[in-house]
Amino acid sequence: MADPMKIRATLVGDSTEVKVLMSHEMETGQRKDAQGAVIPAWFIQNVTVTHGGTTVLAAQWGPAVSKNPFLSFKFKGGAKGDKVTIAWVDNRGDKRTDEATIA
Amino acid sequence: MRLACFAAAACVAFAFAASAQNSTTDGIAKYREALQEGNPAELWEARGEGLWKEPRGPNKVSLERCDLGLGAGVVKGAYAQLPKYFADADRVMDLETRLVWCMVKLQGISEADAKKNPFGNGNDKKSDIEALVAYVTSESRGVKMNVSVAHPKEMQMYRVGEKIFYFRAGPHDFGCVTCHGGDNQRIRLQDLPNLTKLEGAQKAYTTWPAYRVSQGELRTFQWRLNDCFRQQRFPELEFGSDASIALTMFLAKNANGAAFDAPAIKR
Amino acid sequence: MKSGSGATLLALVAAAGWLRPDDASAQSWNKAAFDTKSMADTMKALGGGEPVQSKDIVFFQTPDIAENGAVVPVGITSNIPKTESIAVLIEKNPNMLAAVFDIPPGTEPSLSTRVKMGQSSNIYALVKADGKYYFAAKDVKVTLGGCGG
Amino acid sequence: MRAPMTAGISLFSALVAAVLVGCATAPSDERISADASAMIKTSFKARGQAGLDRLEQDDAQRLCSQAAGKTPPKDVAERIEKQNLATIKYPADGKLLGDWKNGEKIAQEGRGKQYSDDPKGPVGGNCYACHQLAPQELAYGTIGPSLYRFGKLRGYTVETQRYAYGKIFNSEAFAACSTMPRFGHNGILSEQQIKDVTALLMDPASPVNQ
Repeated sequence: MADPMKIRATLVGDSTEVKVLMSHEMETGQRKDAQGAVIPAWFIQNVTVTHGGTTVLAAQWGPAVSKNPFLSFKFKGGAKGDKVTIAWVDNRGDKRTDEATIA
Repeated sequence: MRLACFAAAACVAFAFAASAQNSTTDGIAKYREALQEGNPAELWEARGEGLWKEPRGPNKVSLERCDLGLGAGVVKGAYAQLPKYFADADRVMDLETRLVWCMVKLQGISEADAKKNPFGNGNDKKSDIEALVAYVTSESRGVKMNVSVAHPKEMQMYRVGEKIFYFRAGPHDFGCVTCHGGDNQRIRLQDLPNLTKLEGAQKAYTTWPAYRVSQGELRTFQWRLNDCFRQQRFPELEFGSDASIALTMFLAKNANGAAFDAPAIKR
Repeated sequence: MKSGSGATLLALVAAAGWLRPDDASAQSWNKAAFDTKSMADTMKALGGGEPVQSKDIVFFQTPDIAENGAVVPVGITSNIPKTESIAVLIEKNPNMLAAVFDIPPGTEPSLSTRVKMGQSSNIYALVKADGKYYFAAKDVKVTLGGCGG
Repeated sequence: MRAPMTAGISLFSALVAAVLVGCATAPSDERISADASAMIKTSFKARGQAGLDRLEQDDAQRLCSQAAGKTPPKDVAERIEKQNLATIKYPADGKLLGDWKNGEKIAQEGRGKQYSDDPKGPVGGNCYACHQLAPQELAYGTIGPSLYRFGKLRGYTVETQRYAYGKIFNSEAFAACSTMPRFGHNGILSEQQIKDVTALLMDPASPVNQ
């Protein structure tokens, strides 16, 4: 199973700044191993960030997003103590959901 | 200078190359700055903290009683005083060798198992040592380097480490000093710290371990030394070997006084 | 930037196919858009209007030079009202499309992430706002590594 | 009053003792060098094409290690230069310049002789790691001097060709303890490769001389 994400959610003025690091290979499917065999593609395809049941960001990713992805954005309406939930699904169907408290 | 250049057409090409060089250096500085916003090393730190606290090995105990030099279980600030002499092992140890020691003595893991994967490679070959090092070193962030050579064995390691730094051999006649003995030098576009001077030693030592974006891995100081020797065309430096600890001792002590600032993020 | 920008615009339009609003809600992934390997392939999938170059799309934290193409920070802000989505495309990657972000109301049309670049290339920020498409481009150079690995 | 005084005295005597012990037991520099050599032998393992024999130093390597990054004493430097000068083999056909285009490839190639390299794979000079050469290549290092316009500045003479070839073949013939590898002497580059790199520096048509 994948390692947990590292999520920071911070109230800045009237916006919540979300910064997240995800543990994922983001393999392109274009590299070869030492024996010359193609290493199959393996990457996160969908990322959904929710706050209070509402989606505040939805992303579709291809394998050109860097290994161990980083994402940062801001949304309005969060309050200290609220939870921000982030979920990803990769092309193998592996999933991971983590949450952080807005500080 | 400028007028002289104006006269010779070829000079213009040279001036262009020089200014392109400057903008290259500036551009790379901005690139490095942009990377600082989020460091995937934090993923290793989190995994390492979990490994530190989890009961593991045949003895089913955590590493929370491991003595890193400041007493059993004290992690905060421990890395800033390593390597050091440990009476229980009667040996000068760096963090990696001390972690192996604790895994063997406390958790009952065999030394071979503890040492078998010091440098991870992707999802299928994650290194516990790298994660533990990320966690322990993160607990020294901001702490001033304070490595002691008061014990004769520490002094011996320091002096031997200095000799190894200057040891030149192999088909290319390389030693550590080849790349790290001068000021303001670069390999290609990579700046090379002068490790024989205070400022260079401090800047270099306090920014390892680091997440290497070129590899997508967190790399420890043991890895840094191992890969330097590979590029020096030496045989492979053994993980936790005396020479690796001696060199670490030499470089860590030379960084004394500077605030530790890692895990970092580097190209 | 000027040379070949006609073809590039067509490619961007082609890629617009993934931005249909119904994609956002479901956990869907637009394989056709991510699979396009060349300008020609992309053009075959044509649909939607031609995007307009806009000065209201700004890159931030995006370096002129990347020391390593494996990790290139990209930050994009859209100052176009009613921005619905922001996409990142890398002109010279085997697959141009890197990421698409749907921006619901209340979320600032500004984000940063990191992408891989196989070589020096333009990065395009493609924005859909109020049903129309806009773009901005930034040239990013990727330098060689160090001692030959 | 008494307690601090006692503490002061005992601290003083402890210091004296420490200094005396230190003087009595601090190993000599030669001893530390010997310890370092012994430690190196037990700290590496052979891997790929890099055997443990690579840890054995020749005369120049040993003397230069002793010099610890500085220029060795004049007599030592002269001895090193003389020994190394004697190793230079100039091409039997008398031709010093090869193809600068190949020379450029060799100057760019960083692989070769590392345990991670394929022993059958390319071996380069990696000149750009340390030197500026053709101005088109911006990613050059600065450990060595800029060689931009090497031939143009020095003149396209046979003497300069011989110097360039000889310097690449064995740098220590001209500067004891140079950081530059002895490409010919240590069998890193072949005679043809050295000719090609010499051409990169000395051919008037080479981008280095534009």
